[in-house]
Amino acid sequence: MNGLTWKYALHRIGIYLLTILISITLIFVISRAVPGDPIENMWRQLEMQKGQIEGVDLIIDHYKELFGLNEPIGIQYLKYLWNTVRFEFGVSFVHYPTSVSSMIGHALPWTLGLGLITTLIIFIFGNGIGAVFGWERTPKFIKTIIPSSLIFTSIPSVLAALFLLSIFSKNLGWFPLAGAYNSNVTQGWNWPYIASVIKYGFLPVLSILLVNIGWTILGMRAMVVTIGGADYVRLAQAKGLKPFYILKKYTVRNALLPQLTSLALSLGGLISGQVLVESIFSYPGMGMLIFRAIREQDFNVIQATSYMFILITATSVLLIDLLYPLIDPRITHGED
Amino acid sequence: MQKQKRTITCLIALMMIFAIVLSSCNTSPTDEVVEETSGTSDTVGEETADTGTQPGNYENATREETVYFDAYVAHVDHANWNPFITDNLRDVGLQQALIEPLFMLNYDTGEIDPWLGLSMEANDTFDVWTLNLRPGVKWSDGEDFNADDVVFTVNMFLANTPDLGADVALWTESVEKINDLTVQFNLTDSNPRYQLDIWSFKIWGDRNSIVPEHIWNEYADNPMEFTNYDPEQGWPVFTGPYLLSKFTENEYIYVRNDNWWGVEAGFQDLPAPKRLIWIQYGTEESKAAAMIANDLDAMANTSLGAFEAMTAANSNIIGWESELPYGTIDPCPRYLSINNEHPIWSDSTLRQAVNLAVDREQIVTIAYEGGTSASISIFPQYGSMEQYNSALEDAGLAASKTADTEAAKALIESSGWVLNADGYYEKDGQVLTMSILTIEESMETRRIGDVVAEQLRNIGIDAESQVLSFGAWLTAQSEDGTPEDDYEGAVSFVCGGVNEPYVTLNTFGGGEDVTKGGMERWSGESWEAFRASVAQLKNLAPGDAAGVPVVVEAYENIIEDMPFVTLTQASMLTPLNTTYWTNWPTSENPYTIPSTWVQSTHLIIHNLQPAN
Amino acid sequence: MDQSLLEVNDLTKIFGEASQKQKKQVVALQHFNAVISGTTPKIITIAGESGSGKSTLANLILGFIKPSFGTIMYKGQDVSSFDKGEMLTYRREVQAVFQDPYSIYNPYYCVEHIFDIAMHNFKLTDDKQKKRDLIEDALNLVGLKGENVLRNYPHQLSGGQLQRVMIARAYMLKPNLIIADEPVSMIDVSLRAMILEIMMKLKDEYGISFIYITHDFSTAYQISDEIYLLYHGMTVEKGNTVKVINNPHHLYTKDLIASIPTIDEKWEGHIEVTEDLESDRGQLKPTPTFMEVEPKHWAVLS
Amino acid sequence: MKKTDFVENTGVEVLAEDGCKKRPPKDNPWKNSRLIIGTIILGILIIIAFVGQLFWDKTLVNVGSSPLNLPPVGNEYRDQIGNWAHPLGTDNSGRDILALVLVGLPHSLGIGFVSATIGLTIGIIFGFSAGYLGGRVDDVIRLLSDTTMNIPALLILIIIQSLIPNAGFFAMALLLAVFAWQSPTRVLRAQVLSMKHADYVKLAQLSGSPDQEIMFKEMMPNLMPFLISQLTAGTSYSVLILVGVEVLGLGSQKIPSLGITLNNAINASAILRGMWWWWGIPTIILIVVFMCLLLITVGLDEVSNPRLRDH
Repeated sequence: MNGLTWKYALHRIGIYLLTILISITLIFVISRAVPGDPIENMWRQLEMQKGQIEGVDLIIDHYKELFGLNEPIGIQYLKYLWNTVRFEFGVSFVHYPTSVSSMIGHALPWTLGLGLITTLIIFIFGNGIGAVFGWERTPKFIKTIIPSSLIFTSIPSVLAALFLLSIFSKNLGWFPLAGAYNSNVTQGWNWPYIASVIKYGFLPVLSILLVNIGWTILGMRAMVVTIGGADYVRLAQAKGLKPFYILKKYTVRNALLPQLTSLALSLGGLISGQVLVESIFSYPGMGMLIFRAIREQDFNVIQATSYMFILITATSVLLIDLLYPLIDPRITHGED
Repeated sequence: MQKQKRTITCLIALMMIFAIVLSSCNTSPTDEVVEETSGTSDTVGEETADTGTQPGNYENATREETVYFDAYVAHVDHANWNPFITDNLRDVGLQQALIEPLFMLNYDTGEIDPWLGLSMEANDTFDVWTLNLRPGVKWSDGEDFNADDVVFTVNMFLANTPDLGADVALWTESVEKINDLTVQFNLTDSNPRYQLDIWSFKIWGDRNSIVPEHIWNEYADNPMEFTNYDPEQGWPVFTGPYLLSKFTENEYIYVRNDNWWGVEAGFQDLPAPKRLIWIQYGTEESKAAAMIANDLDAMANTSLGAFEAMTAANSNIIGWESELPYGTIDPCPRYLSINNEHPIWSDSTLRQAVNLAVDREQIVTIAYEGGTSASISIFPQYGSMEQYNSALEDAGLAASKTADTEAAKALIESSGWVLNADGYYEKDGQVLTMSILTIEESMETRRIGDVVAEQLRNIGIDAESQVLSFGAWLTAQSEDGTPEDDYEGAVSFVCGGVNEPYVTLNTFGGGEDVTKGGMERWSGESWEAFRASVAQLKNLAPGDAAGVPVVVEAYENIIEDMPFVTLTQASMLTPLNTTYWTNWPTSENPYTIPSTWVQSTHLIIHNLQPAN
Repeated sequence: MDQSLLEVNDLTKIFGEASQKQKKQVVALQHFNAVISGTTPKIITIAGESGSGKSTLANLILGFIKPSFGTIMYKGQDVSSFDKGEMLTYRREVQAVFQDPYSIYNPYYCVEHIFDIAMHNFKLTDDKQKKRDLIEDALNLVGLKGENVLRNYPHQLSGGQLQRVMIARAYMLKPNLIIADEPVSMIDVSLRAMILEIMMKLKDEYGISFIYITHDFSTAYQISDEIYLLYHGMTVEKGNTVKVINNPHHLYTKDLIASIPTIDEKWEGHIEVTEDLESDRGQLKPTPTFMEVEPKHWAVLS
Repeated sequence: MKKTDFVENTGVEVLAEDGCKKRPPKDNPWKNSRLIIGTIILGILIIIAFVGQLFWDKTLVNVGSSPLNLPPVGNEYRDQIGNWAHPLGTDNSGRDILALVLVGLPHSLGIGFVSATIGLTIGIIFGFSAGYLGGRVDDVIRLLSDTTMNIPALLILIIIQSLIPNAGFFAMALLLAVFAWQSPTRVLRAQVLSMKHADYVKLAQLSGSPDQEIMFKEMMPNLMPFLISQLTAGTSYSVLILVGVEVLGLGSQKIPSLGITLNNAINASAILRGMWWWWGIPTIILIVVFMCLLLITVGLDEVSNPRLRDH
């Protein structure tokens, strides 16, 4: 009835901004909740691995000063907020003087590439298979086969990645063991490079895919089944439309929107789930970055990478919420 | 709706393109050089001609001419070749192929062998040191390496401490050039270990590398900002026999510099490998698969099980030893740290009991599956440490390999503890517990912790192992909380002494103005006596025979108070592949340690011979 | 003085944001006025085509939605000013019977549940035997026996039975007013007469007034005392049922009464009216002026 | 009559309180083959685990309690032949795999179940409040779930692990519940929104029922099968997260569980070493458990939603 109204949009954007503010505040608090001082930990660890460093106390004090860790926590927080809104992430504690922005700049494209391809495939195939699974006219034997495709969903992504690695790379030798592209090719728009990116990315994509697609299949199945009984679908059936046409035009079309929302909501999880797969395939993405940063208490990196995840998830949810009333006129946001 | 689906598809496609464009923006300039080689093959080196490569152009060296090393640390910034930044690229070739040290410690003999430096002598009071440089050393761009570079570098350290050269600045008052090949260091205080600790490869690498003045002088005021990387100018410039060729996110490739100074100076011949690659694989499984497929020549530390699987699959893979424990010794022995201030564990009788309850042989058998040896002391059992360890054995201070549970129980009971119904000791309603902290990142400490906890439970101590991340493990042992809240025990390790016990002992002795020693917070009479011995040792040159009785005396105090319990030697199992390269260091040919991430790899590279 | 039971003044409901610049609002009911006497029970019919505002009126009186303006006075007190206790009394005394007897029952519980919750919330009695008697008494009134219906699941009973149970429930609460929202439209023709008879009986013997919402003039003619004809939320004609139906005055009413095809089916048709009337749809208009076309029969001038 | 058919199939009979007439057993939707098969296999697994604990020496989960690297019975690995003393073999620290599985399975499943229950309870409270009350309450709940979904789970897990290092059974379940409530909240909110305008809700309002009674006495019983399917789905989700966390080495090492065993196997390169029983057996058990929970979930969906049933 109402479509997208200004009031609704402002309300949603308000919630969006509030979500981000609370999330980044929580990140700030949580990352400092780990016992111990990051600089101290880092240098003690270096000392234990690489031998005693004389004058290490001086170094630790120097870096604490340099990174502003000696300031009161309130000041640190305000500075953090101000810097975050300006996308100023500072330098990494551990990889000083490398700037956090450049670290993210190197890693984000790989993760986005990996994440977007898997998301796309999961969305297309997961919903396709889910629709077939939920459709009442699908032959029973197909419905029996589909659940077996969910076997990978039941094991941790690490294990799935290790299996695939061990079968396809180690035993069959079809795919490389690690990396993102062949060092022999030149980066840029040339076929050998693209082919090598695809070849190196295949197994990581497959691992994430197999582990995550099950949830989409199950979600779509439930949607198709629910919508399949809705009045307008019954009406379409009464009109004598072909069942497959109904599935395509009525059921799946209407099920896709809620599925899109679930996808947006799970985006953050999908990306952070990539973390371990990336580390197993030694893929140079954000996963490695965030995993190590959390372990090393590299606050600036944790905050910046989390901020990226928060922005991606929250923004996609916001966009879908805003697009929803435009796409689906049945959804209204009036007061009634 | 259809339209919208298409829009989404387009959007995603656009973002993918965006991602690829972004990733290609990171193209390093060197890539253009190899454009013509970008074949479709994925196997490195396959496309090169059979005739071998032309001198000076080894980018396309064949597999037979290339050594593949395991890059065991994943780095973040691949374009920063500054050797002084915290997360530097030293372990992926920077210090093995490019940077040469002034001196190298030999683990077997305990000698300090010369490299860029010829010798370094101190005066009688160890506060003035004179460095003599090797004549004929040249930087890779042809400039001479001389005293000016040394003086420049040391002054840069002094001006920029503690960002870099903190230890240099701590000990060095000033530096003077005597002549082109002689430099004199005036120290702040007497230090018999100045050469060893500051100017030699000891454990990992020479943290304080000399850099070329003619390149770094522009950055003398802000050396941390300098990335030391510009392929057009041939940077990074160091003295090593290799030049940086290129790198990707997980590979670092170096080619041989046929104009290396060492040949002309008569120091050494050119090393045989024409190309060196440090390559990073994700997991131990991947590395092992690469080893088996002969795609990797040397692997960093591995587990015994993986090693056995590798040797079973590929008979060309060897270790330091040809039988158990296969590996060599890591410089950081493992021990059980006990909180000496803990309300219960402050009782040294109980600590003595733990020492008796621990079956070191069983730890080796179960936690290591036989892949290491039980410690007889807190020191690493290198050849250079032999005189100290045998002195301890002679004095009856060596740790026993097996447990004496009866004696351990008797000791606990002598302290007033009684076994309760659950089979654990109890006193004043309090059960005797020990929570043993282990490090999550270190499977080795976790497995040791499990076995020790089991052994302690066997004698009636309700022990359990507790896994913590390294940071939390460290913090749990720090002295912030009240003693009641503090840790009870931890599987810990101590690195330091390789050729002499001083550094190790000093870990427990503390500095000048502390009142208790180490993480264990050891204090009391025995500790005071121990400290006096350590102070005495400090003023003796490393390896000085006069130190032996002092070490025995110090160790008597340890045994008497048992502030910690020695466990095992840390194992370092480095699989090496003899398919393409031979003459790797082994126990029969111990010219250096087989670790390919430390600076002594220079020795390995110079010793390697092609297999055919 | 004859205090009115329910007095509805200028009741208006506008859906959609009134403050919005875009005119997306829909006026569902406007300027509705009616009075139900507190002494003489009556059945008042609210009639009109689908979307004419009948159900909005029912929902407003039952308190499911709030009026945009206008007031509902119950026993001389504004309903919107009721506190919790007064609201509970109002809830008890103004009951409802709905169109769809199948969906009004919670499928999870057996039929007895609807008596139980009312009994519990309105604190009729705590005594078990008394409870049973009250229910049995109410069921007997509608010609049912407790043992036949109470322990059944809703789907095990017929629509007629369910609707009678609903009426029994309403009766049990001894209300002053029952809003009957198309109570017979989904019930077999054979059972309709019975339901209507019960309604008459309740009015005559127990003094319960009804607001009977329907599109069916024949039943309205049969049982109701007064009728209000709604068109697009507006009252266009009102008065004595017999007079209005026999002598419709308003253009729309005429069409409506003339075009009803059958009384069996829910009427889905649409009355063709003049362009003039149609363009007014959903717009808020000034309070209409009624003309008394004959005694107890008013119509809006058109 | 169509409507009646629909209602007759809702399958609430079994859940109803005493006193209502029972429907003939013939059309009982709870006799769902997927539901029954899933429940039986899962039941058998749990019974085996519990009964097995009585007959098998539980102390064999301790380090060094058995010979090292022993293969399952009848197999040979590095000159060692598996025997009946350790039918499923041992790992590289001398832990008996059978004992690990017997102790680990109920442990992992139990944590998953408890955390799913906590998550579902929160989901019920939040979902009903958000859906039924709407307005500000809805906004606040939405804000809360969006925020917690935004923060990388890994970060929270690592931090909590370092704060409570040896999290016991309930601490672990509570920790996992942090990730287990958002989905039920969202789903229930949608269900409640669609149910809010049901006629029987109106009737309850007319009968003077307060909001909480309408939510929990009128609406919730009708969502029962749906809630149980949420619970089983939540359990499998929580078990997966738990195993994932443990495989990372972040779980509590105190009690042996399937995830810890897998973590040990991965860390010791069990795949490379060819010790298939070490990683394979826990993996197969995880897959079977997951499949059973999936069957139960799908079966319950069919119970609560008659359209899902095969025609």
